This record gives sequence, structure tokens and C-alpha cells, in this order.
Amino acid sequence: MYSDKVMDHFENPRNVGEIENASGIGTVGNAKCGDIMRIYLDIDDDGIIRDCKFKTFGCGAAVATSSMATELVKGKSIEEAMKVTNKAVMEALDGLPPVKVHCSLLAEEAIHAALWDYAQKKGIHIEGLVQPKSDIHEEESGEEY
Amino acid sequence: MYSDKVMDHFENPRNVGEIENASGIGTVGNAKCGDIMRIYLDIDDDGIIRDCKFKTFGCGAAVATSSMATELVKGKSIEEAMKVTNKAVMEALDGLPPVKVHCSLLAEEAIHAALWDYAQKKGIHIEGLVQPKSDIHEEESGEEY
Amino acid sequence: MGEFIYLDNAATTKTAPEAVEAMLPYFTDFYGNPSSIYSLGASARKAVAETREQIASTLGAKSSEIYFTGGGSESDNWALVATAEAYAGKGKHMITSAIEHHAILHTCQYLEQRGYEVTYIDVDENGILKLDELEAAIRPDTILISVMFANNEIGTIQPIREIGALARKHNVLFHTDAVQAYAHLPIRVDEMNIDMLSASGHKFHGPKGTGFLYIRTGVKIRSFLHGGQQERGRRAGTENVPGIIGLGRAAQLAFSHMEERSRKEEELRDYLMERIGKEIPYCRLNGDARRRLSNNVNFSFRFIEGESLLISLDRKGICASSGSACTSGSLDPSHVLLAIGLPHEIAHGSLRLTVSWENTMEEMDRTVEAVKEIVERLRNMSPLYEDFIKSEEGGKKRGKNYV
Amino acid sequence: MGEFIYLDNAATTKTAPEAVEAMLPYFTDFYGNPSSIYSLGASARKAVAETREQIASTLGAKSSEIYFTGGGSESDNWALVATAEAYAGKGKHMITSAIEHHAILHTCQYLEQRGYEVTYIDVDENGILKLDELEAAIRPDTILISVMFANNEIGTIQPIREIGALARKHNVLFHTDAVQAYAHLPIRVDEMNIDMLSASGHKFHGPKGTGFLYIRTGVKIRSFLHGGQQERGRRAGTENVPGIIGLGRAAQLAFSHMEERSRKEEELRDYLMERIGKEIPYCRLNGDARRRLSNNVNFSFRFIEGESLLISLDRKGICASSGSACTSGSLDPSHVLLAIGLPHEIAHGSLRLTVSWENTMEEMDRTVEAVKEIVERLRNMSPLYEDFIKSEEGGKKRGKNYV
Ligand SMILES: Cc1ncc(COP(=O)(O)O)c(C=O)c1O
Ligand SMILES: Cc1ncc(COP(=O)(O)O)c(C=O)c1O
Repeated sequence: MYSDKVMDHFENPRNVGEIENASGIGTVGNAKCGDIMRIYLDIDDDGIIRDCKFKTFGCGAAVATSSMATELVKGKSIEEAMKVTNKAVMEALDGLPPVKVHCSLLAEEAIHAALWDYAQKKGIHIEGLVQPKSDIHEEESGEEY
Repeated sequence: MYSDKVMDHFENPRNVGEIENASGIGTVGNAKCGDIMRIYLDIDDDGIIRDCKFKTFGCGAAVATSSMATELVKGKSIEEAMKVTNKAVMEALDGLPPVKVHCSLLAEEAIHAALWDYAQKKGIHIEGLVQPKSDIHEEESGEEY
Repeated sequence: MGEFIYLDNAATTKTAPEAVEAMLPYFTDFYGNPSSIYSLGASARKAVAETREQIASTLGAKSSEIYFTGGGSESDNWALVATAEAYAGKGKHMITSAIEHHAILHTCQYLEQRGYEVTYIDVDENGILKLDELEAAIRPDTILISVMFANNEIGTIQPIREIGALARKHNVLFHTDAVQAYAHLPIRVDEMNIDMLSASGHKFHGPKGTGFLYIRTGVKIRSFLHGGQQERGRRAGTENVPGIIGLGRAAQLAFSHMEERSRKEEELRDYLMERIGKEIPYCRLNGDARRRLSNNVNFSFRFIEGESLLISLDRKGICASSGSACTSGSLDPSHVLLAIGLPHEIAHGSLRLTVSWENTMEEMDRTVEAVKEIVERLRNMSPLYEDFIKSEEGGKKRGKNYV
Repeated sequence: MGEFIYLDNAATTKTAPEAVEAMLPYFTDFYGNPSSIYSLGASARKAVAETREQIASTLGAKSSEIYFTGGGSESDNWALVATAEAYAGKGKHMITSAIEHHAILHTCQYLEQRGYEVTYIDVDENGILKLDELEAAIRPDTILISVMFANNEIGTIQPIREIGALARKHNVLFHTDAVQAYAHLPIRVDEMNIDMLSASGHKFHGPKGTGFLYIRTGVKIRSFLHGGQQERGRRAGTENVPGIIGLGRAAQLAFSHMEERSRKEEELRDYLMERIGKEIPYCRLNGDARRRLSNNVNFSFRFIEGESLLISLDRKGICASSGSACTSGSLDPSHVLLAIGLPHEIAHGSLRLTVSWENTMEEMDRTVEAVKEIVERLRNMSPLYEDFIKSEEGGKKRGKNYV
């Protein structure tokens, strides 16, 4: 079902974790749909992404695309990071099954959401970036259990 | 499907053949339905069935019931022969599959038809005997082939 | 069962030992559900996918157009019922032939009860569909033409290419019940304009309870078996993995040896036809002499009845049939033999011998001798024959040139 | 495949070697069509008749009430569609449960499109049907109640006897999808007032692509597969003789060892439930703790998603599933888990482990260790868990007593 690359990134995900005092944090997805991704960015004064970490609730493809997305943006400038599309993530993973393409879209969105957060904090404008849909966390109903 | 008795009477039918100048001949059945039985009776002056022969076009059960019916009436008086019912034929054959019960009825009818023929020729009345349905021979359409 | 001579290959075939061999690991080793996520299921999934690919290639189809089923009857029911439902908006009229298998005819009757209308096209005396009647029957509300590729009783092969062309010309879907033809004859769905095609595994030395339906991309088709998402959501039920693998292996063998098997079967068939036709009087070959399945021999013997012929053959170890196997036990003579114009009493006396490439010439000789002996014995017991002979002797000279 | 731990026996089982052994002669020796007249067919016919008798006796039914099919889905489709058609004169309303298998639910949807009305009765938080709602739903035009014997996902066993009694009281037919229960639990159709019952061979170590439908004498039932006269004219298609024999042998084994197998499975099940429940925080056992199939374990693990759990288990050689196998690959969480009241994101994180008597305690230990390790790993990767822990640290103390 999954390529070897996907399996590798699922089993040995790169950059799992949090960044304290991150420059930007973005959370996208919806627990109801079974996918939530959160990206932490550490961006230096030159606008270079020094570090990038993620946390993901989701399927194998969700984990692997998150991992690959962090790898692809790390060390890049904001402008370069903006060019990391879902297609780029998929290609880097040697493809995804059709039903899993949305995971790569989610990874792209998560990067954008973290950049948006950074731009908001800094009060800057990033070319081509639009406001992400509001983050959706675990639903409150979860507390019943 | 068939009992051993049926198979025996099918494979080694008793009394196959014709009787020249028979006292009575009865043919019943319908080629369209796949069964025709013809019974020849040789009845002596005391009303005893001296000989009985048959010819049958039909399935295994049709052949076996014809054969058994001739065995059962042979040597009997007309009155006794009238008591050879289809049930008696079936029992003597250790039973028939449900779809084949009609064959035993046909055998009973064939005996009756032959007796009717005898009674007609002799101008006598046989207690309990009714006129058989008219004999149905090979249909004329058969000639096309 | 070495003492048997098996001549009922149109009813069912011996499963090829290679097919059984291929199935075995999927019972006890790779038994995982192909729809599952783990590797044990993946081996089954892969094997099924490869078989689908292979089956598709035998028809010149795409693998996404092959749906595995539980047999020929299910494929036929599916094709008709689901097409009727999916295209009810266009119309409720269907066309089929008078000599289809009951899996088609009884499904048509079922649809008639549900408000559909079905036209049954006649065949000629050799069982070939009357194309002009077919074309004349097409109406604006006709949604499907279903005509069998080859008949199971008399072996007649239909002009499928021409029927497909007519269907295409009038923009009507075309389904063919190829249960007797698939893996016996070359079939190309594109060249023949076939939109749907039914096949059954056990008719070509695959396992019983397996089959497939080919459905051309673009045909609106609903599910027939509703439930899980198997077969891309079209046919519910846990995949019969061993069965599918066995069907695939049998098809592979059949296609790679098709020419030599056909040649062998034709030789056996022609020998039977020739000897029986010559050596037994008052018989008639049913079905087209040339456009005929390579394995099919069907004769009517006048004055005798089929069942007693079959039982007698069985006592000599010869397995044959009279009419289609499904209706044996019924008292009605075959609708196919009646449709080609045989009178009832002649239709009753018919014998179908269907060979396989595994039969031998020696078996054919034994069979001819047995048939001759039995037909003679039964005729001597037959009041119809008695009447006939007496009328002959009486100089009426009727029926002499029976064949 | 000795390196695997197979814990997906509710999806499909390994075919018993004894069943395969029993099937083999019917592929290549006694391959004759059971409907044929010759002795080769008679051996097949006899074997099928004996199996029918044997299966009937396991239910306290008559052999004429057992109809062999191509699997559980076909049995379910048949029961519903044919009853709907046969009893349309009485009414067009049916009742089922919200947690049926898709073979029932999707067939109901199909019937809804055809003008029938279906009421879906709720279950409680353990998956047990609400009997009062069921009784309240019965109307004068209700023709069928169909409730599964035991659920395939959460293992809950329904109060079948009570449902049967209600159906009888209101003179409504009662069908039960016993695919997960047959040959696992004792079932008596008379005592339980069951009018129709579906079973599937591959759920009890029989072959895939086999099953049966029990239909009580007197129930008006139409064919679902139209065609030949097989199964007393009720189910067309050449009988899958090897499949029927394999199903019969597997049932025989299951029934003669039912008690010891159940005991063994319960031991394995209870051990898994106990250890997982105790050793993994924030988990929830789904399904009724007592009225439960002996082979079923189903947990939801908060903060993680099922597919990644399954893949990780697979990498450790453990075959398990999440929701029903048929819908894996779909993104919707299981309708069963939602019906028992789980919120979507909890339902996403569920794991079904279904044991067989062939599993070992040592395998259970390895499984628990693997699940623990993986759940921890995935939670450490989960933003939901991160938020939860932070809110805990923030003193909000929510969700602590999750189980
Ligand atoms: C409760 C239930 N009903 C029906 C089915 C369908 O059975 P099959 O896959 O044999 O068609 C299954 C299994 O998938 C099941 O668990
Ligand atoms: C032409 C034709 N169609 C359909 C069928 C039905 O196939 P099956 O018995 O595999 O369901 C048969 C065989 O019985 C057949 O000969």
C-alpha cells in the first residue's frame, strides 16, 4: 500500500517534537476526520528556517508527510519554504495512494499555518500566504470518557 | 436416485415385447410429455391373464414400472389385475422419487386400457373399469425430420 | 475414477490439478483478508490483483473492468438486474434470445415481474440468432441486449461481432453470457463491442463457485450484492482468494494451450459426430455443424427418451447429459431444442456429449459402441418405434430420411 | 507464516487443514455436477446432502431448510431482498439495528431506494439493542426484523431469544445475521424463534466464498440468484461442491470442540482485556464486558489514530484491525463505534483483536507489549496528547478517569 519511503518516514519520523518558544506554530486538520498536524518553526533573523518540528495525530501517510515536510523546509528561507507544495512532499515520498493525497495537502497547510503565525507575531507580510482555516483541536465531547 | 429394484427392472425389464393377436392392447401417455406405455394382454377363457407384454418410450422409472406392472398382473384374474394399483407397483419397486410417481400411475392406466380394449372386443363389462383417455401416438410433426 | 468416461464438460469440468495446487497456499498460509492493512493480507491482495490483470488481458480489457463473482449465474443476474436498475431512466426494455441459459431467462422473468419488458429473439434451425429480428426489436427504450456467446446445449456460436455492432449502432448496451465460450474461444471485448461479459470458472477446469463479470468502463452499473467495499465497492463479500487464484491459473492454462486443446477437442467431436451420424439411423445432429463449440456434440435419437439413454450410459461408466444439467429431473424438454424447431418427443430423445482435450479416441470408440447398443435396445422397447416400423412395412415410407 | 501473530479472526480465519483435506477429492475426483444423473454426480450429490443434514442438525433445523450460498453477504442480501419482494403485499417496512454489518445496512439502503422503509434501532453504550425501541417500532406493515446475532466489531451478543419472542408475538419474520456467531456459539432456531439465519464459512475456519441461509419452512421466499434448479430451485448456480464440503467439515470440527475452543479463546481474550485495560492509560473497552463473543477484544486508545497503530503492529508481525475490515481504507470511523456513543476522534483510535483457539498466551504477551510500546510512541507524536498533558499540568484535571 505505502512506498518504502513512506514506511521509512512513518517508522522513523524525522523531527518529531516541540520547539520551546517557537517562532511560529501551526495546527491544522480535524480530529473528527482523523488527522491533526502541528508544525513548530524556529526562524532566525535572516528569515531562514533553522529548525522545524512536528506532532501528528493521523494515519501512516499523515505521519510520513509531516516528517517529509519538515525535512523539506528545514534550512530553507521563507520564500523557499513557501514553494514546498503537497506535490513536492508526495514526490519526495515516492507517491501516496489516491485516498491519502489529502494528507500531503494537510502537511502543506500546516507549514503555511506556522508561517502565518510567525508573520502575525512579527507583523510582516509573506507573499502568497493566506490565513489558514482555524485550528481544530480535540472535540470537547472527548471528555465524556 | 432410483432404488436397486428400479434399476434392476430398468436394466433387465421383464416381459418386453408384443403379443400377436393379443386379447387386449392398451397404449397410454403422450410423446410430448416423454412417456408412452403399451401393454399387451393374453387372457384365456377363464379370464386369467396368461401372458402380458409391454413396450415403453420413457424414462428409467417408466420402463421399470411397466416391467413391474406386467409381472404383477401376469397369472392373475381380471378382478385381481384391477387391484394392481400404482401404489402396489411403487411398493414392489421399493419406491420412486417424487417426480416419478406419475410413471406408476401411467402403468396402472396402461393395464386398464388394455383391459378396456379386451372388454370392448368381448363386449363384456369389467367392474370398476372406465374408458381410458384416447391413446396418443407420436405426433405428426415428427415427420418433418 | 479412471473407469469413467467423462463427457459432460459443458456441465462442469474437472478442476485442473495445477489450479488446485495454486489455490492451496491461500487456504492455510496466505489466508489473510485482502482488504486488510497487514502484510498477510497484502500477499492475498497482490495475488488477486495479478489474477485480475491476467484475466483482463485475455479479453483485451483493463483490470479495473474485471469483477470477481461467485459463478456464472451470479454474473448473469448481476449484469441484468443492475443494468435494469441503473438505466431505468432511459427505458425498461431488454432484448435477449430464446435459447439463453436459465440464469438469463429466469432473471428476465423476474424483471418482467418488476415492470420490465423483455423481447425474446428467435433462432434458426441451427440455433443462430435472427439478426434482422434483433435489429427490428430495438426500440428507443431498449437498454440492454443480452445474447449468449455460445449455447450450452447445442454448442452453436452466435455472431457476436455482428450483434455487438448492431448494439453499438443503436447505442444499446450489449451483454454476453460467455460461460461456455470464455477460455475456449478467443474473445476481444473491444473488437466485438461487448460491454459486459459473464464467465464461470468451473467451465474451464477452474474451481466451482467462481466467476467474473467484465464491465466496460463507463457503463453505469450498480451493485448486486450490497455490503462491504470489496471489488471496488461493486461486489460485497470477502474475496474468495483461493477460488480467484484457481480460476486464474485455469484460465492461464486454457489460454496458453487454447489452439492445441481446441484442435484435439474438434478431432474428438468430429469423430463422434461422424460415426454417430452414420452408424445410428433416425438421428439428427442439433446445432450448427460449423459454428460450433469445439467440445459439443448433440444428437436427437428418434423413438427413445433421453433419461433412459443417460442411465444406460451411466451403467457403462459414461457421463453424459440430455438438455442442460440444471433442468435434469424436470419433465419439460429443453427450451433450446424446442426453439430450434424440434417437436417435443424428438427433443426428449436428445443426448449431449461434451468432450475435453483430456478425452481419448479410444473413449470415443467405446462411447459410440455404447450409444449404438443402447439406442437399439431402447428402440426395441419403444412403442413409437414399433408403430414406425409397422407403418414402414405397410409401405407408408415416412420418416426415412430422418437426419 | 509462523512469524505472524494472527489476531484478525473476525475478518477471516485460516482454513482448517482438515477442511482443505476434505475438499480435495471433490476438485479432481468427484467433480461431477450434483444435478446430473450419472454416478459421478451422485457422489457429489450425496456428500452435499449429508453436509446439509449435518448443518441443519447444528441449528436444530430440517435439512430442507438449509440453502448453500456464496458467503455471508449473499445470504444477507438474499434474506432481505427476497423477503421484501415476497411480502410486499403485507407491507414495506423493515426493522434492523444501527450496528449491523454493511451487508445488511447497504442492502437496506438499496431497498429504501426501491420504496421500502427501514427503521434503525439504537443500541446502548455496550452495543445492546434497545428492546423497547424495537417493540415500539413494529407496525402493522412491518414484514421483517433483522438483527445480527453478534457484532463483528465489538463482539456484543444481542438478546436474540428476546428479539425472536417479540417478532413472534407481533407476527413479524425474524432474520439474524449470525456470521460472527454460527459455529462459535450454540444456536437453536426453534427456541430462539429465528426464521432466517445467515452464516459464512470462512468465519469458522471453512473456505472463503461459502455460506448458507437457513429459511424456516413456511417462510415465503423468492430466489435471489435466478437460473437453474439448484438448491431446490431457490438458489441458482452450479453447486460449489468442494466449498460446501469444506464448510461442513469446518462446522463439524467447530461444533465438536465448541466448548473447549470457547474456553481457550475466553482465556486469551480476558487476558488481553485485563492487561491492556490496566497497563495502558486512557483506553476504553468497547462492547459489553460479559455478553461478548469469546474471541473479541476491542479497545479505543485516546489521542492516537487506528491506521498508524495497525501499521506499526504489522511491522511487528501482528495482524489486527480497526473497525471492520471491509471499510478499512475508508476515512469514516466505524458506524458501530459511533452508535455506541464514541466521539469521532476516539472512534478513530480503536483496535480490534480477535483471537482463535490456536493462539497462545505467549502471543498475547507479545501483543500487549507491542500495543503498549506503539501507543506510547504514537501518543508522544500526537498533538492531542500534547494538549491534554499541558492542560493536565495546567491543573485542569480533565479526562483523568478516561476508562
Ligand atoms: C456480521 C457479518 N455479516 C456479514 C459479513 C459478510 O460475510 P462475507 O464476507 O463472507 O460475505 C461479515 C464479514 O465480513 C460479518 O462480520
Ligand atoms: C451458458 C451458461 N450460462 C450460465 C451458466 C451458469 O453458470 P454457473 O453454474 O457457474 O452459475 C451456465 C452453466 O451452468 C451456462 O452454461
